[in-house]
This record gives sequence, C-alpha cells and structure tokens, in this order.
Amino acid sequence: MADETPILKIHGLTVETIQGNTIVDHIDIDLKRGEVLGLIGESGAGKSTIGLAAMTYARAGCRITGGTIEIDGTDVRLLDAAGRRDVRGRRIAYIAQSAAAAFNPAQRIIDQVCEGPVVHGLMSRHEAEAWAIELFRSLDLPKPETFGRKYPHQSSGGQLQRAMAAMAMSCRPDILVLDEPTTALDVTTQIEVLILLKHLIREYRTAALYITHDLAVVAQVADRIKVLRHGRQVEEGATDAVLHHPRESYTSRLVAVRAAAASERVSLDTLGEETILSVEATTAAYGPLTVVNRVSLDIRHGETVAVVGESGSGKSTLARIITGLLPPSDGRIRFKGRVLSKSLADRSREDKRIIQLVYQIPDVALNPRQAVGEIIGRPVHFYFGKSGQQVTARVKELLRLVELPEDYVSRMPMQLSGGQKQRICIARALAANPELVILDEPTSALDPLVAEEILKLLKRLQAELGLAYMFITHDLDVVRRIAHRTAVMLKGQFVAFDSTDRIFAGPHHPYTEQLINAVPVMRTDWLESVLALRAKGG
Amino acid sequence: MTTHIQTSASGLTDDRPSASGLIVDRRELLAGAAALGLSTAFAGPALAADTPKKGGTLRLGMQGGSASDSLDPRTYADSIPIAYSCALWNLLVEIDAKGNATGELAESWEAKPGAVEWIFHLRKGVHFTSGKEFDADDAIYSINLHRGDTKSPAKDVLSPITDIKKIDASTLSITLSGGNADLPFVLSDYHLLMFPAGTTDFSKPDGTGAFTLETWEPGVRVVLKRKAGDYWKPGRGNFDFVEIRYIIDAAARTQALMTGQVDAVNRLDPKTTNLVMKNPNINVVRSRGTGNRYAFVAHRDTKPYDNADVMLGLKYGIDRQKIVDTVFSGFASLGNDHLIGPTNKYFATDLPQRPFDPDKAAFHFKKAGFSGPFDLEVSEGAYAGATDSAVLYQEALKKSGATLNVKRVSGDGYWSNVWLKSAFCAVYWGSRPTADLQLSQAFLSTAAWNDTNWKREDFDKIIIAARAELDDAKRKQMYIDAQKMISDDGGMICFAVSDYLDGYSKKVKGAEPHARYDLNDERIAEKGWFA
Amino acid sequence: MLKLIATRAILGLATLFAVSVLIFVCTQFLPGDVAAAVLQQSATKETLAAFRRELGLDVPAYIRFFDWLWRALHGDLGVALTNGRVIIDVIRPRFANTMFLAGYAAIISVPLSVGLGIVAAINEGRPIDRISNIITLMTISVPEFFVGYVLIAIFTVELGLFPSLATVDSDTGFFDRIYATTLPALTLTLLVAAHMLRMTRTSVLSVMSSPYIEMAFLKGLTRSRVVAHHALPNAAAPIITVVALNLAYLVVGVVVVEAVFTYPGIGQLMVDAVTKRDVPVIQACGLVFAAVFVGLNTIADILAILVNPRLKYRR
Amino acid sequence: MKIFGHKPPFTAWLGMTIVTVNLLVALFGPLLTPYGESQSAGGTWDPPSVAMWLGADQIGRDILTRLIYGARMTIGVALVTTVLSFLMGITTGFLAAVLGGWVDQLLSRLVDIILSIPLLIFALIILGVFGPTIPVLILTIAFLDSTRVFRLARALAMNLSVLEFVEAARLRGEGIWWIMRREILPNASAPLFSEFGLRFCFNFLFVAALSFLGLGIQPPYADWGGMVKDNAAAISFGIFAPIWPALAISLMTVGVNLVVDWLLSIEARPSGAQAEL
Repeated sequence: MADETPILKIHGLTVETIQGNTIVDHIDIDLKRGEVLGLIGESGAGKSTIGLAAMTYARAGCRITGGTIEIDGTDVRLLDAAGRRDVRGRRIAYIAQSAAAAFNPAQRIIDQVCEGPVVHGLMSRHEAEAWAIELFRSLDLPKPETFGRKYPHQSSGGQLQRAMAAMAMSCRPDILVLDEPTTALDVTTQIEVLILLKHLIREYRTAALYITHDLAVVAQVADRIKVLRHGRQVEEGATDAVLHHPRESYTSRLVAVRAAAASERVSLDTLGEETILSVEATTAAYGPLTVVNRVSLDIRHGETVAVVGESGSGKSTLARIITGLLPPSDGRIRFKGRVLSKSLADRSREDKRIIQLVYQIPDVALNPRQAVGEIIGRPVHFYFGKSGQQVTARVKELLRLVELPEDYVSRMPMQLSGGQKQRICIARALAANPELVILDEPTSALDPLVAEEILKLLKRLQAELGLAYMFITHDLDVVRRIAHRTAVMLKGQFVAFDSTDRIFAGPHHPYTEQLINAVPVMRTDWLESVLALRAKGG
Repeated sequence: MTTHIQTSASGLTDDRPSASGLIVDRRELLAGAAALGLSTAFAGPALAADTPKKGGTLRLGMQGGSASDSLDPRTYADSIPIAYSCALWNLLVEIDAKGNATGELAESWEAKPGAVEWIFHLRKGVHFTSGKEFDADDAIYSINLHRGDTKSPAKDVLSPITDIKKIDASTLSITLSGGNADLPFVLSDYHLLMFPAGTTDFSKPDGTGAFTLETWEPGVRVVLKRKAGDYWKPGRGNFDFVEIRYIIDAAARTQALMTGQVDAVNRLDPKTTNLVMKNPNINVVRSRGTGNRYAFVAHRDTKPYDNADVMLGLKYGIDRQKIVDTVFSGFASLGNDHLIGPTNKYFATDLPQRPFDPDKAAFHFKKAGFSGPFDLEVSEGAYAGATDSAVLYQEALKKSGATLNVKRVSGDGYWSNVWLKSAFCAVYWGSRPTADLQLSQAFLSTAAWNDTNWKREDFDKIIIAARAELDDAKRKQMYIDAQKMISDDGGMICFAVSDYLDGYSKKVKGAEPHARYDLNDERIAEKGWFA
Repeated sequence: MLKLIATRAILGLATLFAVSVLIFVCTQFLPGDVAAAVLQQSATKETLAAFRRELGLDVPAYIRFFDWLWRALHGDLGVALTNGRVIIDVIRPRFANTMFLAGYAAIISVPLSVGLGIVAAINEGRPIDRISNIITLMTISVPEFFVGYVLIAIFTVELGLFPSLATVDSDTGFFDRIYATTLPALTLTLLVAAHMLRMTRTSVLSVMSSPYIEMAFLKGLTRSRVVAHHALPNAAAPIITVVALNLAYLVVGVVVVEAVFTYPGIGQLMVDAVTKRDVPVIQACGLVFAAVFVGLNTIADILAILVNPRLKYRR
Repeated sequence: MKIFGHKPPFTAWLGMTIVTVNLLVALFGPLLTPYGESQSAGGTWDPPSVAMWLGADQIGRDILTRLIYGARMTIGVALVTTVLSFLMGITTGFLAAVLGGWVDQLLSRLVDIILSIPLLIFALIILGVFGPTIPVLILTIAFLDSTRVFRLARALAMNLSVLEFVEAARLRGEGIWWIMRREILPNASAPLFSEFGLRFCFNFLFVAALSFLGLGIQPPYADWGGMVKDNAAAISFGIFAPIWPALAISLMTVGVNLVVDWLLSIEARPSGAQAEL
C-alpha cells in the first residue's frame, strides 16, 4: 500500500538549543506516500522537535544545525523563507496536541480552516469553504455546514481536535505531522478521534509522522515504529515486530509496562475490617451547577477504592468534599464513625492530619521556592510540634521510605525529575501519619516507566503502613492493578460501585462497558475489533 | 490696626511656594506709600520723554492671581485683581511715583486741626460706564462696603472712621475716633474702589475707569477694552485693549517676555534678571526698596537677648551684603534693623547703615560675656530663602567667634506656633501704607504683633504724637528718632528690603519705578502707551 | 451585552459618588477654609465670620454635602465660593482645552506608539527593537517638566519655531490653537508614547508565544499576515487597556505640563481651587477627572469585550 | 557570574553598575563633598571650574555637591516610599486574594475609587492637609502608590493561591500569615521585584514632579527634582545648571529600568517571534 519513493527523507537531522545542547541527534527518517511512522518516546525524547523540524521549524531557543530534509526530492533546508512557507501547510501539515490552544480564539473556525488553501493560492475562498464542509462531514462533526461559524471556545475538545485535522487536510498535504493528537482527550473521545484520523490518512493516502508516548495508541495507526530516547534513535521496525519482539531493552521495558497492566491484580492481604471513611449521600455544587449528586462511599482500613470517570464527572470534586475544601450542601462525612465538619476551617488540626491529598501534577503541588527538607519537614513540625534535629531525622526517614537519597533534603523542586517530585509529594502526605491518602490521578502526568515505579511504591507503602487509598483516575489499567473496589462516576453520580473484579467482569452498566472498551490495547488489530464491535452493537 | 502681616515671600523669589500654602504666593499688598501729602492738584501722566499715543494692545504676563479671582473688591489680595480693578474703577486717592497722595476721584481734601475731622471734595463730571455721574452717595456707599459687618480685608484700616457724612453732592466729611494725618493714604487702599451706590452684583463692572471688561476668564486671562471718547484723566488710558495673562511660572513669564509673546511682566526672577537685562529689547524696571522687609527677631525680654550688647553683637555679626547678593541676587537694599523702607520720605537717611563688622561684634559679645550658642528657628514657611539666609548668618557669625544653631522648623503653623513664641526666629514684614502703621504694628508696647517684646514708653509716646502731627518737618524728625531707637536698641535684625522687578518690552512707554507697587503701581494699563 | 454596559454604567456612577464623598471628606480636613484662604493675612474674626455667613459655610458639613449632591444630581454644580462664577461655565472652556490638548497628543502618540510597538515586537531582538527600546527607556526616564523646558529651549529659544506660552482662549482659531499647543502636545506625546509603545510590544510578544501563532506559521503564512490576522486581534484587549490608561493620563495627569506652558487646562483650575479651598470647584474638577477616568476605562472594557469573541459570544 | 540563576547581559550590567554607583554616592558621597549641602561658595550660575566641576547653582552653591546630597535625599525618599508602598500593597493585596469574599470586595472597590482620582490631585490635597514635610510626603506617596501595588499583588496571589501547593498548605491547616509569607510571597517575588523597580522609578519621578510644583522636598535640602525646578530658568539663557540634576534623574531611572527589563526578560517565555522559520 505504500509507494516505493519516499515522500519525506530526513538524513542526519540535528537540532540544538542556542546554548549548544543537542536535543535531536542525527535522526534519519524515510517516509513513503501513504505510510504512517510512529515516533515513540518519553518526554524529552525529542519527538515533537523532530516533527516540527520536518517542517523546517524550530521553536524559540532551538536551531536546526545539521542534516537534510527532503520533501519529494527537494531539500527544504536550502530553500529561502518564501520557499519554506510554500511547503508548509501545502505539502506538509501539522496537528498539535491541544487544539484548544492551537486555534486562534479570535477567529471563526471556518476562517482558520480556509486560510491555508486561500493563502497558498490553491482554491478560492468559496471552494475552500466547500472543501472544509466536506472535511467536517467526513470527520463526523455535527452540522458540518454551519459548524465552521463557531468560535473555537464554542466547541468541545474532541470537536476541535477533529476541526484541526480538517485544517491540516485543507491543502491536501502529502505529509501530516500528528503530535500527540489524542493525548489531551478523554478515553471515550480519544477512540473516536483515533478512528477518524486513521480513516482520514487511509482515504487520502497521506503519509504521516505520528508522535505519541502511548504504545497502545501507536499500535493502531502506525505501519512502522521508531523508538526514541534523549534525542537518539533506540530502534525502528514494523509495528508488530517492535511490539512483540523488541530488540532493545528500553523498548522491552516500555512494552512490559503495558503488558503488566493486563495481568497484575491487587492483593487482599492488607485489607482490614474497620471502615474509616464513609461519605453519606453527599451533594455539592459550584453555584447553580450540581457537580456531585447524592454520592455514598466507604473506605476500609488498608483498602484502595478507585474512583474512575472522565473529566468533568465530579471525581476530583468528591476529593475536595472529603478534604473539606468544598463544603457539601447535603449529606455527611464520617471518619471512624465521627462526623467531620463540612468546612475545612471548622476542622481540627487532627482532622486535617488524618486525611492527606496527593495531586496529579507534582510540579505545581510543590512550592518551587522551598527545599525538600522544608516541604516534608513542615507537616512534621506543624502536626507533631517537632523541631530541629527531630524534624531532620524524620525527613530523612521519610525520604528513605519513598526511596530517595537522604541528601535530597537540601534540593529544590526544580532540581528533581517528575517522578522524584511525586515521591516528595507522597512523602509530604506521609509526614502527617495519615490514615487515608487521597490520590488524585497521581500517575497520569508521568511517563509510563516512571508511573509504574510510583504505583509500585504506593502498593508497598500500603502493605507496610496499612494506609487506605482513595485513588482517583481515568485509567482503567491502573484501576485493575491496584484497586480493591472501584466506583464508576458519571455526571456527578456513581453508576457502579463494587469490587474491582466484579466491575470488570460484568454485567456492565452501559457506561462502564463503554469505558472499558475504550482503553486501547497494545494490539494492532484492536481498533478494528472495536469498530467491528460497534458496528455489531449499532 | 491694619492687617496681619506675615505672608510668604513676594516677587523676589516668587516661584518657591511657602510650605503652608500651595502653589501661588500671596503677598501683603494692603500697603501704600508713606508720606503725608496734602496735594490737591491732580498729577498728570508721569514725566516721560515723549507724549502718550493712543492705540495698540498691551499684553501683560502676570503672577499674583488665580482662577478664583473675583470682581468683588472685598476679596482682593493680589496683583492681578489690583491691576484689572484699577483699570475698571478708580479710588478716591492715588499715590504718585514718589509716594505722595494725590487726588483721583477726590479732587482735594483738608483736615480740621487735630486731624479728627476731614473734608473731601470730589471731582465733578466723572461718569460711570452706565452714564451715571459719580457723586458723594457713591463714595459713601463704596466706603461703607468695607465697614461694619463685612468680609473686607480693609475693614481694619477703616475702623477708626466713626462717621461719613454727605455735605453736598460733591463733598464728604469723615470723622475719626482719633487724630490721623494719614487718612488720605488710608483711602488709597486698593480695596476702596468707587462703585455706583447700591451695587450688589459686582460681576458686571460699572466703573469710572479708562476701560471696560471685554473678557473675564480668571486664571487664564482678563481682557480690557478702552472706553470710547476721552478718559477723564488726560494722557492716560491709551491702549485700545489690555490683555492680562496669568503666567504663574516665573521661567515661563520671563520666556514669554523674551520671545515677545507678552509686552510686560511683573515679578521677574531675581536670579535671571541680570541675564534678562542683557537682552537689548527688554527694559527692566526696578523699584528699589519697595518690597518686603526680611529679618530675624529676638525677644528683648528673654535671655540672652535682654542684653543690649548681645543684640549689638548679633547686629554687627551678620553679613547683609552677602545675603543680598546670594539670596536676593543683589536685587534688594540692605536693611538697617528697622522697618521703614529706604525710599520712604521718613526714612532716616542720617542713621548710618550698620556694617558687617566681626570685630565689633566680637567686642560686644565679649562685653556681654556670651557668644552663643544662639538657637535661631527658621522655616521656608516664614519666607522663601529664610534657611539660606540663616545658614549665611551662621557662617558670618563664626568670624566673630559666636555660634549660631540654625533650627529648621515646619512651615506649617509657623506663624501661629513659632513666630511671637520663639525667642529668636525668622520673620518678614510687608510694606505698610504709612510710617505710622509700619512702626506701630510691630513696635508699640501694646501691639499684638510686637515680635521682639521690646517695650519702651518713650517710643510709644513719639508714635502717638506723630500720628496727629500735621507739621511734616516735625513729624519727620519724630519718625527718625523712632527709627534710631529701634535700630540701636530693638530686637530686630532686619537685613534686607527687597526690590520689585518688572520687565518691559522697549516699545512700552510709561514704565517707571513706583514707590508703592510694581508695574507702575499696578497701573501700567492706564499709564502706559506704545512708542 | 446591553446588560453588561448597564452594569458598567451603574458601577461607574457608584464610583463617581464614592469619589465625590471621598474628595469632600478630604477637603474638610484641609486646614483653613475658603474665607481664610481668600482673606489671608488680613483676616480677622469678624471678617471671617461675615464671609462664612455669606457663603453658607456656617451650615454643618454633611448638610452642605447633601445639598451639593442634590443639586449635582440635577446637573447643577453650583457656583464657585471665591468669585461666584457658575462652575459649569468655568469648567466647560477649561475642560475643552484639556480635551483639545489630550486629543492632539493622542492623535500623534497613539498611532505612533502602537505602530512602533508592533514593529518592535515582530522584530524582537533586532536593531530596530533595541533602538526603540533605548529611546523609550530614555523618554520615560526624564521628568516631564524637563522635557518641556528642553523643547522650549530648542523650539522657542534656538529655532523660534513654536511659542513657549500655550495660551489659548475662546477667540483662538483652530489652527492657531494647533500652533500654540504643539510644544505641550509634543511633551505629552514623548511622555505617554514610550509607555504605550513598551506595553504594546509586551502584549504582542506575549501573544506571539501562543501555540496558535506557531500553528499559523506552520500553515505557511507570512510574518506580516500572522501578526495582522492572528497576533493583533488577540493582543488588542491589553493594548486597548493601555491606550485607555494613557489617554486618561493625558486628561488627568497634565498639571505639570499645564504649569510649564501656562496652558489654561482643568488641572491648573483644580490646583487653584485647592489653594483657595473652593470646595465646590474641587468637587466639580474631581468629578470631571473621575468621570473621564471611569468613562475611558469603561469604554476600554467594553471594547476589549467586543474584540474578544470568548466574552462576546458565550458558549 | 550568575544572578537569579541567569547570566546578565551587558545592558543589565550597565544598569546594575549605575544603580550601585548611585546608591554608593547616596550612602557615602556626602563624606567626600568639598562644600556643605547649602553652602553658597560661588556666584549665581558660575560656570564649571576646577573648584566647582559642574559650576554653581542659582545661589552659588556647588552643583556637584548638591547632586551628591540630592542623591541621598531623592533616592532615599523614593526608596523608603517604594518599600512602604510595597509593604502596604503586598499585605493588602495578598489578604484580598487569600481571604476573598467581602474583604476582597471591600479592598478592591476602595482601590478602584482611589485609582479613579488623579494621583497628583490626591497628593495635592493630602499634602495640603498635612503639609509637605518629608515623612508626610513619603507616607502620602506610599499610600497612593500602594493601590497600584495592591492590584499587582492581588493578581499574582490570585494566580498562585489556586495552585496546589497553596491548597496543600491550606489543607494542612496553615494560617493566613504563613500562606502569604511562605507559600505566595517567595513565588511572587520575581514579578514583584521588577515592579518594585518600575514603581521606584515612578516614585522617583513623582517626587521630582511634586518638588517641581513646590510640594516635594523643601529647601535647603537638595533634591534632584527641586534642583531642576530651581535652575530651570537658566536653560533659556544657555546655562547648563538644570541639565545636571535632570541627567542624574534620567541616569538613575535608565539604570533601574535596564535591570528591570532584564528581570522581566527572564520571566518571559520565549516568543514565537524568535523561532527559526
């Protein structure tokens, strides 16, 4: 299905920062017409930089310093500014991760979609609009004739992502660069967009560079996979070959993380009998908007209860209610039978201590101007009145507990990696000797290998300290591996709350089923099977 | 008693506002000349080389007014209102260039013996703009605006008047509570403008002056238009139009004069006056010794100032010339430790100017057995340049071995908290219309504003006697004696009497120094003409 | 939209009311009153009392305030205490002068600074940007009165091109007015242009780092098209705010320039009124200033909403 | 050499040098001057000479000496004023942002009202009430200026207080003071610092403008604004006396602005205008 002559031929591409650090190091790419190449790697691997460099574009602070970039036989690096502009958009187009940010908020969508073909002189404005409507239709956008009249903020994230695909396709480019096009979307939306993108690439026989960190996603669309790390190529091969017979150990580890999810199950050893937290028919609202509606939940000593749902389902709000940040309008929260005050201000210091929260994004959860020792030491001092040596000793103990060297005491958050920061967050929560830790998507901002380590750590800590976890996530793989019980949340209500095994085994609530089926599986034929399933189900 | 004295500085350093007030300086302009004149003749235009010509628009750039200026004579306190009001109306008595009282709307006057009862003969055939002829009823009404229950600042100078009677349409009799030979000077006060009897709305001027009001934008400009026909004062009222522009900033005013945007300005900055004088197109008119009297005053009843030798030491130890040269850029006369200005007809010319003599000062200090430290309280709220003067004083006293501490105090409430209370502080006195007022307000034992606590019965007697003395020669001797007493024995170290500085374009004629106010007694509009 | 404007207007009126209360209260603390300020040193107890009675100052302050407010609500700002002139008549020509000068300066400075700001932004780091940066840095660093004096020294004293006195009055014709106010307008231009230029540059630059600008470049658009179609519409709101702020400054902040050029604007009127404790005039000037300030800000807010579809079209 | 973790460019070095020299002069300069602050040692506007390098001022005082004393007074007043205004502005701004609710409403409306009265007019009234002494001057400008600081501080604190590390402190039960001082302030310090530079320049020029109107620092103390004003008339006669203090004002402001520009450029994200196209 692919032509033999490469439409994009990159040789020895090198990109450096202005300070001289190499961020992309001698990368070669051969892309044939109609072929999809997956670029895989963790953050900092240089994937996006390569994608942009293919368009001879380097972000502020970076420069393309070496290599050739040939599109259809022409080295675009040798072209002048006008020549490069002529290539961009027309021969090679870009789909960015966040459509909400990539659309100009001050212009109607149709104007932005039509701008490319009109500016490149390919179509009249009228033709361009007709073509855009056709693209909207094939991308399954609602009311394609009038959809373009909306402003970006008037459409949902999934719709915008598709509109951006339309914008990229508006000049019928030979090559698409897709930079994590589905990462920012909810699982159920992600699958829709994925299907449409795949369809689009097939239909117009466009060559594509598909940049992602998710092996399961890339498995669905890519013909070949190139694994990158620190700006260098690790290995490249046919998709099936890389997934099932990785040659390099780094690739193996990436693959293994996904594989583990399929098999691992939670142990029941730590589970106690005592119910420590019970949420009773609790309702809360932001202004007139009810976000949590009569939710009841209980967590036992040593238990992990997962709350899953998509963005906006109210799962994080539930955490805010329990911690007292958002006083509920109705219902009660008990801790070991004792009713907790609704608002944080009325809770005693002890009540604040026993429930601790770990956030999704460790970068903003740590004060960048405080050293690790102060971050972890403050609760030790604050709750237990310890000072000086005692605090230092306890901080070091906590650092050991989260598997970090003791000399990290003096480090600033800026000097830590994402995974290390999350460990500091966990250590800070543990410093309070809590009985319940609420984990709000603690791994979703992390690279898969790092996330894996954090999950292991959490499990170990639960085993050692008998902690109870309330684990908020959208990732069903994670739920399956660590939760004793799982609640599925939709529009502020629990649609299911049962032991994890039963939730996954069925019979399912339709939404639960939709969620479970939407999680990509690392098989090349998974998308087709889902499509088939859908066709069957209507 | 006339008015309170202290104000901030006058034109000499006019751009430095006082601390208590805001932007614009005020000055005491109540004053008049200091001579007793019984002149009955109307003094024509000033003696000038050429004869007056009609025509042209005189553009005056002036300081001394604000957007709050009004046409009600009972609110006047500054130069610009005086300038436009003198063009619109007339007074009963005018002061000539030498400081004599001459008739304006009063043609002549005579005092009964004892100077308690006065007869004023009014000029006939002078008409208001409205056509009405000026008569005694108008004069009585206009004077009474400032008597009784009134806000007028002139109320105090008129308080000795007990009765004003109309004798006939052109004759008035005025009765005083005590003899005062200076009554004509009192009536030359710029508040005492003549209005048609019964005037209550002052916003529509109806005067006997040479001009009518054309444009009234206080704070911006006032435009006056010459009345049709001949003015009743021959040779005066020559300009077709007079435009007074408010130019508060001294630099801007000077600039405007030099670039020909105005024809005359008042209150030149002494600092730049020497430079302005170099401009061939500009004529600087300097009225010597007519401005404020600047002084340091000590309480003669308080140690160490009760010692006459200490006082003399302090008087010989000040370098007056240095202060005049630096603080006043030379545009001031040396003060001789009393308050009579050098151009006043009663000025004691025989009294030698006290020199800067450190040795003599040292001698007196030694004799007194005390050479400081003296604590002198000063503030820019007293007058602009007070601190500079005090610092120069401090330097000079070092030469006679005395120590002076210059204590800078707040300008706020300086006059209520420091002056009269401090044993040694800075003060300035404005010019007064008569030698009597000038001396009695500051030095009589009973004076409320006796700021030196200097009390001598012999002095008091001289002043009271001089007031009712109609023989000018005798009177002069009395005032000379008084000045000598103050200078030798008083607690006042008066070191400078400032000058008025006007700038004129060379084409403006009739620009002369005047004994009373700047801009030819604020009457350049009426007195001047274009060459 | 209408609702928004209405809310804004009500908020503006409330602000004006608060401003008038605040100014009135402040003026009550000023030492002395109009009678003492006018009579000055010649004041005695009796003359002061007579003056106060005549002006109605013997009535308690709060009654005077409500009396003033009641009349102000009926469009009557009263008469000046010092000279009895109808305040509206006093203020009108002065305000017109102030607006004329502000308008003159704005017509020069706004296009100049916004234009140069955009040029500087899209040429960030290049010589033109650096030069404009240094020049603006210097102009915002020099005290305004000094700019005025230097302009006078050059244009009046040396070249004799423009008058140093910006005296205009009701009889001055339009072109004479332009001629007379050129130097003060230039002074003000130098004063505000630098600020607006820098803020425009910053606004455009912050927009230029947005992903949608990158997207626009990746669509193969020219730099000028990216700036004109994608950066400017989004930078408009902050630029409008900055322009409004500076326009307000041109109206309310020019006392010093008025003093240097002897320009009969409303600033000098208020300074005089404060000196003389003429409370109704202070009140009126304060209200005019506040109204200009609030009005300009409200217009800027509304314009900023109009250029921002996110605020204009709700979901 | 690195400052704030960054290597300053030439302009920033220049700015820091200017500021440092000025501060040193303000601190120690008066020890070195050949004349006293108000000593009249020459004639009016004497031209520059060996004895008086920059000539004499309007009453014969050495301009260089006055400039040096003026540095102390002018910089000192502006600095103290700015520090005070930041103390007030940051405290109230942070309080408004952290407490929210009616406290925020009250403070914000009050600030809106004060901001809608022209600064100079307000200063005029307040200085009229209390008289233009240096403490009153400082307090007045600091108070009026703190409304501007309030806005920035509130906006910064608003952005920071929704961040999770602040929420974490709140969940822990920390008091308002701790949150403001330890969680918010350190993270708002960079923009506040550059604002400090800008406000300093503004206050510096504002004091000069007030001195020009006669409301600022009173004689015989030397201050640069007053010196320009006192000598302004000379410029029409081609005398340079007012140029020196004006240059000093400009130099100091340019210096501070150069430093601020650099600080702001550290904070700024790289812009698309610099991308390789």
